Amino acid sequence: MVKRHFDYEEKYKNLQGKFEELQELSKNLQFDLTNEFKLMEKKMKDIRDNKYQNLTAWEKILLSRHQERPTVRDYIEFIFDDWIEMHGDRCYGDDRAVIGGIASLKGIPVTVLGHQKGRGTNENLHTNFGMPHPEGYRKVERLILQAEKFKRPVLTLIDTPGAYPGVGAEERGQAGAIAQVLMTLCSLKVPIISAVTGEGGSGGALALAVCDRLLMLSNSVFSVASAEACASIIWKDAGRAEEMASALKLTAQDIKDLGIADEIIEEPMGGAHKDFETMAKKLEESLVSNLKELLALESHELNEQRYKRLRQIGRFQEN
Amino acid sequence: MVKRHFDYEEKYKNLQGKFEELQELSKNLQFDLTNEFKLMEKKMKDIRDNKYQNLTAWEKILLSRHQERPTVRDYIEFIFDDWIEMHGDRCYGDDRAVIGGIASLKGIPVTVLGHQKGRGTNENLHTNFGMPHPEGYRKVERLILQAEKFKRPVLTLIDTPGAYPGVGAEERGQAGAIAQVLMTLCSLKVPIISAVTGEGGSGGALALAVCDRLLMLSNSVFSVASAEACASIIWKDAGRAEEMASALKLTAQDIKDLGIADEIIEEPMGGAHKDFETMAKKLEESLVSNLKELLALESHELNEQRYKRLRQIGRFQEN
Amino acid sequence: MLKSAFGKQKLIPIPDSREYMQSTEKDVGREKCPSCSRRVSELELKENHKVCPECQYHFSMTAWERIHFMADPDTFQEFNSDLRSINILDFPGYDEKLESAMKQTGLKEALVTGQCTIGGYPVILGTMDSRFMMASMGSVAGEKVCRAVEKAIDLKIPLILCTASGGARMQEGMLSLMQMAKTSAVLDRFHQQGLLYMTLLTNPTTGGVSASFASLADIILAEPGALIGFAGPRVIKQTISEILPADFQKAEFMLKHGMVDKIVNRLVLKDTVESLLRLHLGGKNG
Amino acid sequence: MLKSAFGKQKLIPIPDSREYMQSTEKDVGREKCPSCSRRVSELELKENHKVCPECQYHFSMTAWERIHFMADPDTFQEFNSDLRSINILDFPGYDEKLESAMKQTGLKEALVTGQCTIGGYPVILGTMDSRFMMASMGSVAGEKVCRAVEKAIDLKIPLILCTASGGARMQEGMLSLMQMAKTSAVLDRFHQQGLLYMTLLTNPTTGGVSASFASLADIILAEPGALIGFAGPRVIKQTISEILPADFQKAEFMLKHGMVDKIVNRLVLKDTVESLLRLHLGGKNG
Ligand SMILES: [Zn+2]
Ligand SMILES: [Zn+2]
Repeated sequence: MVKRHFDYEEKYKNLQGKFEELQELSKNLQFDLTNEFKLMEKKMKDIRDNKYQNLTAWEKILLSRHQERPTVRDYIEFIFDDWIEMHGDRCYGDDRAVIGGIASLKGIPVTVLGHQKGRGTNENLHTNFGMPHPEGYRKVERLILQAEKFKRPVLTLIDTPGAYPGVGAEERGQAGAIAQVLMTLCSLKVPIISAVTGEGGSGGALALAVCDRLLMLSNSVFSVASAEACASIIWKDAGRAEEMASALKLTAQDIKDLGIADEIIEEPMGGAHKDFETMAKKLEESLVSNLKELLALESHELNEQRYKRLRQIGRFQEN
Repeated sequence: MVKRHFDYEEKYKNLQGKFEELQELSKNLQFDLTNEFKLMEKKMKDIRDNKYQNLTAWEKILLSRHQERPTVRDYIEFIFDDWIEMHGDRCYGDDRAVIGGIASLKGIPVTVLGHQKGRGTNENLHTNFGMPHPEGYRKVERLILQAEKFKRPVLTLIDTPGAYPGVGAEERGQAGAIAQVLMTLCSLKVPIISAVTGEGGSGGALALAVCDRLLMLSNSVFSVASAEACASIIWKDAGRAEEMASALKLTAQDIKDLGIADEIIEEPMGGAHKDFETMAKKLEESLVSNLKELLALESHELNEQRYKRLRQIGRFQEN
Repeated sequence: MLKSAFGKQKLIPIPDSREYMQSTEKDVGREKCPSCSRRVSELELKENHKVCPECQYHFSMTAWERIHFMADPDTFQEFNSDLRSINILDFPGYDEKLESAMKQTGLKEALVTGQCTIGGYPVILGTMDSRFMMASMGSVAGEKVCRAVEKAIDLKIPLILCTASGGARMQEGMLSLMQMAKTSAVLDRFHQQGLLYMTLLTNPTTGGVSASFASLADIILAEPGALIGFAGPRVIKQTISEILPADFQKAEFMLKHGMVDKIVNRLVLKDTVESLLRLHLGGKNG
Repeated sequence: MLKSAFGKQKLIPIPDSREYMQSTEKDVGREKCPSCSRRVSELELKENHKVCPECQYHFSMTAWERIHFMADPDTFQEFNSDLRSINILDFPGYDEKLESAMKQTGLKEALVTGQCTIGGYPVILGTMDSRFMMASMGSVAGEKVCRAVEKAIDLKIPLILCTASGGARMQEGMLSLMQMAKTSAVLDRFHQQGLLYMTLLTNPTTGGVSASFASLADIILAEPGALIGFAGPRVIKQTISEILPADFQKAEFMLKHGMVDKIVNRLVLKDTVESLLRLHLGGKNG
């Protein structure tokens, strides 16, 4: 059975609880074990540090989906000033799995877009677990074209299991809506920075990740399809998802090694949710410094660079 | 009670039937009334001709809605070569109340669009009586942008009671869809010729009538809203529709006098359906000659001319 | 959201100008809120920008009330105040209707346009007054929209139109329908300049106005509860003889269906508009 | 419509080239029509362009069958036939799968691209072969699409891609997903040149291919009955556990929902494509 939940922290907490009980008890009995406890504490911390520096791909998937993980709206509200959310695709609906609007980043007006997962069942029903319908992508399309009109950089935050696979989504043209956003992002004359803050799932994530700089939080993942789906399709065995997770090369480090991600933003010990403020500040810093670099370029240079960046992706043999 | 059906032809046919019976009878009884009959026949024709040259606005409305009146598809299939119909708005659906596609007019590739009414109940249910939903206007939007990409002139044929007033139409943004088409037509860099072949009803008709040349068949009408609706709203009495029809100035001649229509194409005696081929050929000739004139202009001249044409519409007092 | 936005709210002083007094002549007495039935004193209403203190129902504002509410004090300069409708079609009763509308409202037409600053930012502002023949759009409204747009292009400043309309002015026949095309044509040129256009859809925005300039903005705001749509609900009920959804064609319905960027409570409207201007124009007064 | 179009139909001669023979090696025997269950002889099928004479079911064409069907005889010149996938991620079993697909199909990849004429008009033509690992898109398919697009830009001629795909090639991980962005990027440049791009969606066109280059054409044609969509029907059934509409994700369903310009019976396909080329390029061979 595949582990569905990242429970290392719970186990660690149990261990530490016991350790504290032991300390308490020894104090009461007036056993002076101060030095031993110090050594033990250090060792425990080392082991934990080591664990977090060596998470498996599957563990990172679980962390990236952790229910306490900050959502895109959390980051937006922390990082940006004057955030004004905009709604609707002007055509069919307002998709709450994708949020977008205008805001200011250190005084620079930007258009911000991102997948919105919820916390808890109610919120997740509201946001459809961050899985957009076509109207979500059409909202993105509308807002990025508007960003271009007003020469505003586009920042996207990615956190989705993927585009929603449902009858309504197919009826309203999920494929075409994603394709159109991909092409429009390629054409934009303004800087685009994307950051994978959680789960980067398939084409539904990619539709917000065509950019000039791709940042990834260190426990975030980006995958062609979910490890579960790949295991089920290729190996006809969803139970081998953990093994598949490693085979797919979907961790931030893997994606950077493949030349697709540009920068990894280190998460706090235990994951982004353990110290949201530090995490958000680091993300903000990276967005600001990357944006400043990109703003120094002429728009045609920028567009040409993005084109080259995309055009060269892929490995094959020729002869 | 307002007359709902143009029944002049039926009455005339009755009269002529009686006249023929009389002729037959007189022949059988060997009454030689040849000269008298000739005179009577000429008089009858004169009276009929006179009637058709003096139809009231309401009679023209009834003729423009006549169930035998040629539909837009009839004209398209007669006039154009290589007609290939295109479907869909790429977003929600394919509206059968608006048809569009590519065709050749005397060797010139053109994009053709029009409202499609049906003949009879089944066809009318299929085409929703020529009343488009937002997806119809979005199909138009898509096809005119494509026409511009390929530098193809746009020809539109107008025949609709208006945009459909329904829950789905409102949900999917009827107002915005029409507004967007209006603006896109204003922006196009290719020639646009519109012809009202039947009923030009309200904003739903106007959305296909922003053009460089507006042609109107002589019994067609173009109105801000249906005479029935106007009578009901302004006079709280739908029964006064006939009177309202005259007040609204909606006949081809009225529209030309107001400086909105450019050309009236005379219909055959009794209306376009009495001699479809002649009618279609006249429309074709007018389309061809107008198109040739417009193709002689540079695209910026063309666009500037269209802008001026629209900008000057309206009458007011200023001092 | 509303709560935190309330926190930032500043009180907007309402100057005692002649036009404003004219438009709120019933300053004594109480009005019954159509939503919660509470009887609100005129003074209370005025102080709360015509929002019911009980249920947040947004009463209609007249064109000048809206201007005094939106514009920085004493900055509004009206354009084309002398433009007047003529009865070009000799339409029975039109002259009388115009006259009575003018008398009732003190306006010459259903649309007032001009230049002002909002939060220090120079803008072109237009407001519509539904008391004037249901703010139907005829030649004058169309022409005033176009001139306002052209002024915004000239000055390279944002355009804000607060809409309310029952549709086209039937008494002007096709001339009124064509105003939809005419206003769309100038807005096409406006957008080509990369300038900002915002609309605020207020109750009701329907027909030819909703199907032209009201829908062609970069940012479409709406007041809570405003009726927004193309066809009027009465016409639709006649056509389909079905029961309409409870919130049908309300601003909230339109937001859900993707047609509106944001519903803004009037009590935070000026703040929101100022933020949007700042985000599009850079630092204050810049 | 079909009837009148049939009238114009010309027979398309199928040359006996080596590749073509290879791809139809089971020339003897009969195939059972999956739609009407009739057993159709291979010869009959071949003569009818693999359309069931009984019920018009469109059997899949291989990449080369499609090329021989679409291209004017002896005009097709293949591009980049030496491009081959590598197992960059060391993905377990990928090498073996590639090898067996190559053996089964005689192809090096699921996509064949090249230049030819159709009705005398020079075009770039690409066809996909679902026998090759479900025609999933990896680095090679993405690269071949890009080079084909670039060639069409160079030569300023139309591009026609006949798609069939199960989606992204998972064995290449993110490199395969990124091919969606890469092909979209070159197509953006293509469209900026004002050139004509048509796709023919054949059974099945799903996943990353449908959500990138397949949907980015000026004109989207589809074969009758072809499965077209983003998510596979199996995944959707799992997700929603509802009964799917009868024609769900079929070409006819997609047409009704506005995603496809036209469904074209294979027996009139070449005529239709020629008409479209003529309408975009002017007189024949012009
Ligand atoms: Zn109240
Ligand atoms: Zn069969």
